[in-house]
Amino acid sequence: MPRVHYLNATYGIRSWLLTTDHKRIALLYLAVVTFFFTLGGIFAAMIRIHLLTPEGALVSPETYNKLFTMHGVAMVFFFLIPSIPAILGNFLIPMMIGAKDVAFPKLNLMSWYIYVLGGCFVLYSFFTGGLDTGWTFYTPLSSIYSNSAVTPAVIGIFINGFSSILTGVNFVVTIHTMRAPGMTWFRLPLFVWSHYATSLIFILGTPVIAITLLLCGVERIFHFGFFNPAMGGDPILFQHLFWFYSHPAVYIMILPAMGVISEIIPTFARRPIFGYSFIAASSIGIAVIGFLVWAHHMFVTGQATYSALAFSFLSYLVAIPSAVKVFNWTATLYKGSISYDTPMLYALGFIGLFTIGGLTGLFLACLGLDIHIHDTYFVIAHFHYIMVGGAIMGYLGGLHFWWPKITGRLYPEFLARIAAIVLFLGFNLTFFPQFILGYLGMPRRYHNYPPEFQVLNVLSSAGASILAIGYLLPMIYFVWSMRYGQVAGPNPWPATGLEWRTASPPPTENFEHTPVVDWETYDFVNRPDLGLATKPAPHLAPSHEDD
Amino acid sequence: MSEHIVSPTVYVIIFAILIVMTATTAAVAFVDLGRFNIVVALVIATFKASLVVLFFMHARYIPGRTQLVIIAGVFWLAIMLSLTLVDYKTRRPESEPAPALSSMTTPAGYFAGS
Amino acid sequence: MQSQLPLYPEQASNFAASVDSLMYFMIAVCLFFAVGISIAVVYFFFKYRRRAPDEIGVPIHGNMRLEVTWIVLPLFFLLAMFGWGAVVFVNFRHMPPDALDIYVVGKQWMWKLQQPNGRREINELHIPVNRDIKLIMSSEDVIHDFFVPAFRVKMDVVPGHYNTMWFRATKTGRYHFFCSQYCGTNHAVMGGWVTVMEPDDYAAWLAGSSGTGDPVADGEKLFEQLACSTCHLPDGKGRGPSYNGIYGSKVRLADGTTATVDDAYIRESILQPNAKIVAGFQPVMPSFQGLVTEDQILSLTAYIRSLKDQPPPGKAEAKSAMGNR
Amino acid sequence: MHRTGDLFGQYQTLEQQKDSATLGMWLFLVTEVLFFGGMFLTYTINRSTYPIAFAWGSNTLDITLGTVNTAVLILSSLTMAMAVWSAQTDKKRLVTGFLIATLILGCVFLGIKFVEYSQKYEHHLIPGHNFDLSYHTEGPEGAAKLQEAFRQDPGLTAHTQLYVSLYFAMTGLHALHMIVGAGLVFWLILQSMKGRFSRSYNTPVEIIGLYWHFVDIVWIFLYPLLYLIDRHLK
Repeated sequence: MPRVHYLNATYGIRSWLLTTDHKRIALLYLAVVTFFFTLGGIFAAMIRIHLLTPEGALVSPETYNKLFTMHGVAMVFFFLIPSIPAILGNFLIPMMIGAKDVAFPKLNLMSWYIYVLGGCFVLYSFFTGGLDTGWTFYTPLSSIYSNSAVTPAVIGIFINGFSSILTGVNFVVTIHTMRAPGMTWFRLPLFVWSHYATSLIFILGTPVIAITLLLCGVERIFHFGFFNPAMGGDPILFQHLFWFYSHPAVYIMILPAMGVISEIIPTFARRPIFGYSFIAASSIGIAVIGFLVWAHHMFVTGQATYSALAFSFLSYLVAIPSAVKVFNWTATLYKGSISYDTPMLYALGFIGLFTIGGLTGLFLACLGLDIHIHDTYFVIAHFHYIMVGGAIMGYLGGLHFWWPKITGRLYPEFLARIAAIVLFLGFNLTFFPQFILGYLGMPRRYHNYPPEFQVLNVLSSAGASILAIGYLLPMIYFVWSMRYGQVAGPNPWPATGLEWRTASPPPTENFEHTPVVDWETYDFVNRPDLGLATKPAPHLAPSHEDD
Repeated sequence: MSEHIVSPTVYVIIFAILIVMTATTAAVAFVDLGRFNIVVALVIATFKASLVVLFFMHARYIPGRTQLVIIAGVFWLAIMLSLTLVDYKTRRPESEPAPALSSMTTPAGYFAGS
Repeated sequence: MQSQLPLYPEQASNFAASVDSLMYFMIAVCLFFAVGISIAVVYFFFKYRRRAPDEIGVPIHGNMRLEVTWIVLPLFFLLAMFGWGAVVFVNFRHMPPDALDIYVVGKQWMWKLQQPNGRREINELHIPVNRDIKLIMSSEDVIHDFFVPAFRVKMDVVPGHYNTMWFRATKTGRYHFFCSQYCGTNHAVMGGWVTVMEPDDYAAWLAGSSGTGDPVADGEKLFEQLACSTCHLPDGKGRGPSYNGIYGSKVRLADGTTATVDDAYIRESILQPNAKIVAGFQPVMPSFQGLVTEDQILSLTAYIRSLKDQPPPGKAEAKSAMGNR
Repeated sequence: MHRTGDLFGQYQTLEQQKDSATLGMWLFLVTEVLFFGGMFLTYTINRSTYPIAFAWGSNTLDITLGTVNTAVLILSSLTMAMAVWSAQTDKKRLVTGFLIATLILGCVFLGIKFVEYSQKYEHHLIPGHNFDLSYHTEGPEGAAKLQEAFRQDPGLTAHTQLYVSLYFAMTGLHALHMIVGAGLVFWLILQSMKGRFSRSYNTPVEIIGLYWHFVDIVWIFLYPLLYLIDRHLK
């Protein structure tokens, strides 16, 4: 390990809380994001225990409603949205493009403080009366009828929105103006491309949720009637505004994970990614088309038929870029040299689960089917396949992949592989039964249910307990490895990215000298510095082929 | 550093146009043009805003990349307004109040409770 | 009832079969892609496993023809899915001309339904089989959603809007309906049963009411059906007072006076709930005037009378603490 | 990160630094467009549903004050643009002068806004129980007009309150941006008095100028949308 690096360059609590180093800020995020993940996970565990019996095993209806609401708010706004961008994105983007830091380091620190402040408001809401509106805050339930602590919660999410916005601005500017010499747009790692697309959504979508929740809060405080039918307002308008952000927000959560997968697969298949430009373009495509589909959440609100047809059609279009990514990842495995390291297991798990999640999205975009499965457990299963099976698998895969870079030490490989497999199995057992439950007609957000649904609910709860073990394992061995893990060296896998060309952990300024990039990304052939063979193995390429 | 400096004369001319336009839009508002009142008001407002963006904010002289940012902002606003209006403007008249139902929910009806 | 672990709900309406066949089509197409990708991933995973630590793969950067194929080919399937789904949806949203109009009002947390002849029900819907039914729906407070899984139909019930949906039940029987849009505390119990009847039975039902002849049992059933039980919880912690042990006792009223709970008081409380409010409760109960017949009031009174020996809430806790319960 | 003169450590050149700051500000302004956009959408939907109530509500506003305020804000944009020009041409004292003029004009705008708000209070136009439409119906003719409006839209009282709520929400949010802008300009004045801005380093003036102009643009749209609906009715 290097003698001086970003972790020990300065000491003391002040040096962390006042840092402008993007790597330290990433770790600040890691701490708070993990806290919210744990909190949301505890809520989820209580939900699954409660649903073991048809009449509800654990808590009162009021408490159950608060549990699923707080699970959603904690997970969506305070875990999934900031997780990969604010932790891995913050840590890696400047290093991947060869910069010393992001374009606005102080703003970066401010984003973290804004996030923490928003988090405090939301925690205040959770622990003084709770929140029982559902994370979607549908009016007029949230603006008039709910007796829970809605106002601090919407203020918290409003504040938190600015953290996302400023992070997005920071990333876009950084990617535009801070690239090292030779780092052309088409040499950018796909992780950077996907974060560029994510940042576009941050910038263009987040302000709308901010103003929407602000209006909702104002309506609660001053009794304005924008969304209140009794005063002539329209609750459907709230849903339009809400989903204008919240559907693209789904892509905020999944795009960065796709970026992680696009890094892991070529590294552990040791070959260039298949269709680089198509994967890069599909990220931007998802970000753009993702803004045109929001009203597919509203097919059964009485939306006009023409409008429903248009939104359904556009929703199908957004499936194409996602499919392109999956096909290209699969093709990247062809004639690779595939290792079974933990990040690769997560990446392959991601492909499987994201495929199921994505394909079941088509069921929901299908007008005729949505009439039946809208607002049932089918929806729950679908988005958990995307959010947990996709985003969290990507997040954990990325955390394993870059852990040596972040801490300078390796995690215990065997334990990590076990955890990855446990997670995959536990996840499927938890959420697959919910597809069937949904088609059978079990509506979401039910604290009790007719007895015929019990078998599937018990299966789901059983899976959740396995899933919990899968999450606890990495938490334990990551902490363990920070002290006892094997020293990793600058490039343990080895991988081709610029971030692997500096020490692990990196120095505060990332690179001793500003790097000059004169190689193509994901190129293993012309990289003698990696210490690998310079030609493909003979069993892979008996006669030389290249197209 | 190659930065374009706009001369004060241009600024003053733009300012004069903006003031004249403000007076015009206020005056036109008192004339009954039917549904074209709003059209005229918005056209003038857009024109004024464009002048401010192009000259006061130097958008004429900045890199194409930044100009694209501005266009994207306006475009996304247009998406939000237009696609929402698609829903509102194509709703069928049958969603009008049904007489029997409204008599059922009038305050004099049987559910005085809420 | 189907097998122990059914995969789809009963098919009991004109939409059920078409939604299910659409579902099978979607599953088939998606399985084709999912299985194809899985097989490829697993096959490559084992076939191209790393054999030497310093080995690298073949530098293939892409293939234009493949890219175009896997952009265009799925597009056809997607268009088919869209088109088929659109046909079912347009049929669902296009109201048939001579349907039986039923008015539905959602309210936290019960459904009020009204037959064309004015007969009203709560959390129960009786309809004739093989007849187009059109529901005209609105809400008194928050957004609800009327969902009948066996019919494969659902529609949000939005305050300030009047949403309509239609279906034609094809099988007699009793089917669950749910509130499918989260609406607050008792969202999960805001449901009931659709009873699909032969036209003759329906006509008979419309004309009169049916009962078992035992007023206490009828009353208990009504107590559930009319959703009295969502507020008048036995432990006294609901929005209305508990019935346990209340009959014949004296209660303190909100205006400071007292009243004896007898048949007349119960009748008045059902028809004009806000006339005499028990101390400690809010005047939130709706009037059931016109909603219950005199017979039903008698049954309800009989049921409440039957509970007079139950321990009232406060004392019940004391007793259970002593283990006497 | 270390700072060398005007150059922050993460950058290589001053040009890169200015480029980044300008791009960053424009991106932030785009988020502001969509931030206000949510309100404009709410406005559009409500206005197309309740045209009569919106016309009625608009006619309760004081068009003179609104128009004067528009002119004040445009003038402040001019002084702001001149402040940027002064910095670019190294006229250090003019920078301070124009910035002070901008700040004063901004405060005049907020002052007039305050007068308007208090008028609304006196005229019973605050949404709530005391809301009263009859203030603007002088004489029998006005009363007849109000009656006619009620005939066309029986929910006129509630729907006009929607308009007034939107008026307060939109102008309130705009005023909040003005206050933030005034604070930023005040900071610029302090910096400028130290002679910080010159031909080579004027990025803060430039990007705060962008923000100021943007707030002006928002008002350029708010003015016709709020003040100028069916003025011929009166």
